[in-house]
Amino acid sequence: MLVTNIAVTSEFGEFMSDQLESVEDFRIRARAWLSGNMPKLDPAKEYNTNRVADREWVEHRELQKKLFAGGFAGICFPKEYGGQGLTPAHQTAFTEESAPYEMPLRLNVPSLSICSGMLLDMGSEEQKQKYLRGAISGEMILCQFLSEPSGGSDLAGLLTRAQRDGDTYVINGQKCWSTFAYAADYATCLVRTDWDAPKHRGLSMIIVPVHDDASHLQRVRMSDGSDEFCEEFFTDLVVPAENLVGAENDGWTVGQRQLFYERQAVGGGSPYVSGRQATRGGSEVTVADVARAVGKDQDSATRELVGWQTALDTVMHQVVKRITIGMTSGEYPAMASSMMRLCHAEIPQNRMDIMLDLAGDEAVTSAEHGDGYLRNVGIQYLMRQGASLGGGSSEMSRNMVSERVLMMPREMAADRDVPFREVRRGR
Amino acid sequence: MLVTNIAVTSEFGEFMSDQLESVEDFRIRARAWLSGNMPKLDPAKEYNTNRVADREWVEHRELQKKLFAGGFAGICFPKEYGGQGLTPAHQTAFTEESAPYEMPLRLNVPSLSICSGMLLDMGSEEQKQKYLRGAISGEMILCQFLSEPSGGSDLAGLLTRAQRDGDTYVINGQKCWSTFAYAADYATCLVRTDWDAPKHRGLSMIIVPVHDDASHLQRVRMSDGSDEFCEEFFTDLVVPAENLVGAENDGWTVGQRQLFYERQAVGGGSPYVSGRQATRGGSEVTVADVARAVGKDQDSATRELVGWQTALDTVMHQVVKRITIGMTSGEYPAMASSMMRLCHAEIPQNRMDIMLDLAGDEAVTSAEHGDGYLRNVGIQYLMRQGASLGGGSSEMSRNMVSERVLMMPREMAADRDVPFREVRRGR
Amino acid sequence: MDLELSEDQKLFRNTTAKFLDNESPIEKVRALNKAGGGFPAEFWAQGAELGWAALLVPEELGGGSISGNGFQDLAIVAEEFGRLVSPGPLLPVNTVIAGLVEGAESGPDHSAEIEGLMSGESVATWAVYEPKGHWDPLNPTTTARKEGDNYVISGVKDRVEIGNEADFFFVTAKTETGVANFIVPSDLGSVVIEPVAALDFVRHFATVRFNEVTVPASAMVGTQETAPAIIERMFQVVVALQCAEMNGLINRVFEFTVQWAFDRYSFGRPLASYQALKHRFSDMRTWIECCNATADEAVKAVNNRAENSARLVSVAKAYIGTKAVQIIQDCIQMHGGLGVTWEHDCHLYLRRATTDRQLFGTPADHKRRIADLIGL
Amino acid sequence: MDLELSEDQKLFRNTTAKFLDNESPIEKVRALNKAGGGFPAEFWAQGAELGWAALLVPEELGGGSISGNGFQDLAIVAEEFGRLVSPGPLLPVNTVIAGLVEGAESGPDHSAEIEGLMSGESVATWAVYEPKGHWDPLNPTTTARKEGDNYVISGVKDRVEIGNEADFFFVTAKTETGVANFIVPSDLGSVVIEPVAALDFVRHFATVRFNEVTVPASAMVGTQETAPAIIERMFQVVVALQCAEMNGLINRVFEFTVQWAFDRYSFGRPLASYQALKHRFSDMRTWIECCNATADEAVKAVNNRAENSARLVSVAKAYIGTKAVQIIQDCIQMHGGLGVTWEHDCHLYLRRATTDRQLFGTPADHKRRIADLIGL
Repeated sequence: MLVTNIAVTSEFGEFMSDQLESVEDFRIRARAWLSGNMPKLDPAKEYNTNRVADREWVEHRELQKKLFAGGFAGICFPKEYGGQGLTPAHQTAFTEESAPYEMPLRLNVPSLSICSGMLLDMGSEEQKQKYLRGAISGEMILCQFLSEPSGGSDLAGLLTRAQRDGDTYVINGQKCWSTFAYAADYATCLVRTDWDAPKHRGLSMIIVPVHDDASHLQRVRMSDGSDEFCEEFFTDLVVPAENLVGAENDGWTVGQRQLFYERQAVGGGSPYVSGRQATRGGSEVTVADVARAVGKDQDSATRELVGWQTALDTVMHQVVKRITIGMTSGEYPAMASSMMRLCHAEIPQNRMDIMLDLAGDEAVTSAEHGDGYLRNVGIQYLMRQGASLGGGSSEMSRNMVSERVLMMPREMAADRDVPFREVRRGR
Repeated sequence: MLVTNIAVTSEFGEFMSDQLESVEDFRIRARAWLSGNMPKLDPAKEYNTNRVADREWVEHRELQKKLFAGGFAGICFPKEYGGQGLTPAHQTAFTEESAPYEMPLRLNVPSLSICSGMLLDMGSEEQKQKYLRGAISGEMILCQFLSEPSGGSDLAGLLTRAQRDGDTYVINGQKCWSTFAYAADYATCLVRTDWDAPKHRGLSMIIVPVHDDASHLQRVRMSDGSDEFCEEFFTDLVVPAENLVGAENDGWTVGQRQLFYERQAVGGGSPYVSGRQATRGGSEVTVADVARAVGKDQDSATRELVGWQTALDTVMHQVVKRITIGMTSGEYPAMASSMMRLCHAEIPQNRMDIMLDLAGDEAVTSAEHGDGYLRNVGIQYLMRQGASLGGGSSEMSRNMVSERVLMMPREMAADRDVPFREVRRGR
Repeated sequence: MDLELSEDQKLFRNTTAKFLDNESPIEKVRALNKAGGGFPAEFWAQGAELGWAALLVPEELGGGSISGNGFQDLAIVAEEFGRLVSPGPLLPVNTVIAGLVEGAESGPDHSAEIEGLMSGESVATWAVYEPKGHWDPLNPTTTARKEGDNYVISGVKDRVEIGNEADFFFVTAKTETGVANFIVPSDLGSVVIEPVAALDFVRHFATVRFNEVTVPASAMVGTQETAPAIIERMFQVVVALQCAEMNGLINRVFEFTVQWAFDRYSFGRPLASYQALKHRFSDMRTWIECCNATADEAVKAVNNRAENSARLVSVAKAYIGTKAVQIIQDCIQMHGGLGVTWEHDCHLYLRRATTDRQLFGTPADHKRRIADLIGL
Repeated sequence: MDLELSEDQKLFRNTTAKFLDNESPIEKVRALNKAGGGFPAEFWAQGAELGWAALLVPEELGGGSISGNGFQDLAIVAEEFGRLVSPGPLLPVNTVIAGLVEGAESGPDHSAEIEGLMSGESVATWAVYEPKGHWDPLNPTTTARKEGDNYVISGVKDRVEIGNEADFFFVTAKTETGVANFIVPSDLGSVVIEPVAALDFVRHFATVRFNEVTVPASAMVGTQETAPAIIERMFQVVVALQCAEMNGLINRVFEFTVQWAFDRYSFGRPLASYQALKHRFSDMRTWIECCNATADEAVKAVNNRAENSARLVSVAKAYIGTKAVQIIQDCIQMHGGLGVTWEHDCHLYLRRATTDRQLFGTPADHKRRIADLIGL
């Protein structure tokens, strides 16, 4: 069922194509507009690194407003919410044409591809007019409040509570791992509204303001020093009841939809992503670069390692393409995306391991001649597990593949069909 | 509790050492006797391969009889059952002195170290006089009938049944994976005597003749062509009730004791093993040999692989030594031997993988120049998993380490405390 | 398995699978092994009728494929061969055909040989490996000495598949000025064939000695100038076919192992309910998806003579060669002791996978080739 | 952890552990990092009082150990350092002492330097690595030119631990006829020290430039003839200490990760009840047993100057260097997102383990050394 949406979107493209601008016409129009309106990428400028994040969040709001004014924002979103009502083929063409330009890439995930995607499917008309249009127009940035410190892989075991009080909900609790929440305006927040129901049946999704006197947000510093994640503490945060998305206690359904868009975005198959990351400002080092930098590139052991990682990187692209085809055609279940997820962990981790091996002593101290990037190998290695933790752990993905692709028996869950307040929680 | 036996044996050695022949005196006496009585190893003769198994089974019975006649059989077994009543230190000295000679090595496992060890602890006086003395004197070879085709890792789920009929048991069923059963005279056979009890509580251990009109034995051919394993089919095999070892329906206790001796023997710590395998007749090829044979020994990638396997082989010896010390001192639980088991699988398997990589095309066809041993790399690779299957799978060992060493919660067993006849068995 | 097969190709796959299932089920493969291995001539003749040796042959010589993508169709056959560890000279015959076709424009006419192979009347194989030689086809020690209008070929080739059955050999040899390929009939007195032992359950190999074998200049395939391109084409063809075959092997082994995990109970529960095993099945499933993806891309690249075909073929061989045997070994582990017995089919698959993995470049060799190809 | 420690050694371990627990708990290490890293002079002085720099010093110079196995005792300290990622120049100071002691018989008297180090009054470090140089101490580019009774030292050393704090450097340099080691005070104007960034949470490194530094001939340690043996001894000492330290790291990380697995519930069950995780814990536990075993054997071999000590040290470094970071990364995985935060201690352990792994030979370097040592 979850796959349907993509299929419908592309069928829609075919069905309606007579009435739509052709992709080629659109491409030509986009090319002209881009060249007249968007700033060109500057080889001397740094993009998409932690260092420039704060600057980019400001710039990208403005860029999104430009796109919106020019009629190129939200290409696959319906016109009634500020989008362009076009097809993924148009989006692909626009992304291709936008390659030489700065684009509001930071708004792609989670604001447009995950939160807006979910709201389009599950939000009320009023919510769509306010938040979806807000996100598309660049007036607003959305983020997700899902994970909690107690939860880990067990999202539905969350403890943040919302109490109905007249026309409002009063929210208390704590969220974490909210990517770039500090730069967002509103969050889709999954909370518990019924403690007597089994865990999946007592949840609700509520839109909350990110910055509020009753909530405290702080950035979480990671082991490599980066801080794109945030955690939030709510103390009697009051939001209007109309911010409820879907029905009360049906939040798991809404959350599943949001997770679907997250997997799609992470897997590279979202129709709501516009523009493509071209460069990270010189910080993307390949294993071959490291091999050359340490002067080992003619060593046979090194050449095998570089050849192997090159093969793995190629295979990763190939398998993402294949699984996307399988899911789009309906031959594969939606959970086949968990296989992409596993590759997206295993293969980059293998790359980090090889880089560490090749970089040798230069991965742990700056050498006199170095420009510092070899030490980045060591710093990056600290976050090696990020690839198998972010967006659900690899262990959960393995459960998914075995249970939803191979249809093996499900793991025993001690909290199934138990009133949530009776579930054991450990220390 | 299981550890106690070794500790007692060595304390016994210390306590009684005044009354025993000193190890050095014994060593000198043994040296003289060996030189006068046992055949010297012949570099031109092949030992311990499949090809020479049938010949060796005959020869080794005779060699054991010689040891017995000379007063050097069953060094750590009590004198009343034909042993020498000496200590592990004496056994070690004898093994060292016997290095240049042919020894009845095939009788070490399972006959002396596993079956006889168990009988010493669990057998009746009559059984010890007959079977233990028989094994020590070289008159008799013992083996184990434990595993069944339906069972795999689930030994206690066995289906072979014994029905009490007056002074006899009538046995029906099938056993498999009986190592070298074809060369044995009697087997310790674990059977089910109560189908209404939960699985561990309905078992009994019974000594059965290996060759009998009511049983059919056949050798099992393995994927590499070897056939040391056997399988047996019993159709109303009748044995005297006095062949029951321990109490009826207490066979699991007896079997555990036997498994303890098996782990000890496999781990290299059995006091009942006499003599040490010196050579396999030239068939033991190292990774360095393969590297040289294919002319890659100066290649840096190859040198890393050879260095790594050399390290792993060294580590294997080191860890076996360490765990043995830990178990002997009582610091480690008996199940710590499962860690040895895991190393004994992982490290040889790594060796096979490296050999395959190094041997290249010569692992799969005979090259013109080859003496055939490089193709043995391919043949051995077919049995790669033997190392993580024989004597209990690595998966069971991992359960053991997590549950008995790290004391983590036990796996859910759907057959726990259920009358055995109600347990689900699959297809 | 390519997820984007045309209807024609799906039909072709089904026909091939059904034919193999009928004519060469595993029991027949076992019987063949007992009888000494090799392949039944009848079986190959029927296969040739189904077009197994026609897919790389141009239409003007009577070849071709319905889909118009002959190499993709051939890979389908190779994959089905893997699923049933089929006997038969699918790889050597088609590799030779690829070489003959590649040389047709620049060199002497060999359309008779092509037609013979296509019809199944004859079989041939590439004699390229040399004793103690690693994969280095541009530097053979076998020589071709020009004498008048003839060439005299001397040297030893080994690891020659169907060396014992081949009607002719496609011999890569060193000339005074470079390297060249020749057609050499197997029934000459100066050609000595010695069968050797092999790991595969049915595939045969031989050492072949060329003792001053005289062949006419018209025996050359292509020219010395085009020889390296011919060799590269043949190499890509045979390696991509190995990859497709290995994919067939692992997909089939994985299928019956998953089934086993559902059917086999231990401690009153199916194996498939144990999380440690489930996770390994998940990893295997994912790796198989990767194998399928990369084999498809390699096959497409060879089919389309894509600019990056050399790299994609080596990526596929490095990856699948690494994973295929790992997956089969872990599937054996899932079967317990049964998996390492002669009676169980696992070892038939492992023998074939190991053979494919080791010949025409091990994964390590292809990793190094990738490093070369990316200009390291 | 050696299972065969004497009672004296067990007491020594407990004393050391208690001292570190009081004087340098993790919170203090974090505070030290915030303050810029390095080590508190006071802390090291107290450690010296406990004998941390006396264990390799012969009795006639006031050193020695209760157990009589000084290097084993030192390894106990290194392991305890690992358990709490302690700061302080344990490795560099003791490596220099090992070198000075090794050279004492053949060369000039350096008992004053040894006594200074032993008492904690001074600290020193081996300046042996060179920019863009891999581990190749017998071929330094830094030179020592004989001028009259003096030597003039010129060159650059980097990755010098406590380069910024050292009172003197133990410099390995090339002479006209070979290689030699020299004591060079750090406060000479011609010695220029540049601190560099490092991965470890508190350990500092520096690049040190020797700009025509003149030292007397009495600054030499040992002779040119004994220099290679001195260097080999120092290398074995520092690598074995790295191994002991890495063992302390992984034993501690494993302990708190197992505890976490018991305490943390997911889906109403503790993590420790999930078979897939249990099996990984089992493998880790087994590898840690292997690490403990091989480190103990390496330490014993260095302690006893066993004939095979070079090989056993490289076996330990190859194995532990490989497994330690694997184990810590998998323990991080067990912690979920928490494990990769700054606030969690995992990264402190990973930083130290990675630093130990990469310096004085990576596992790959030691694998090659093993191949050399077995005569391949």
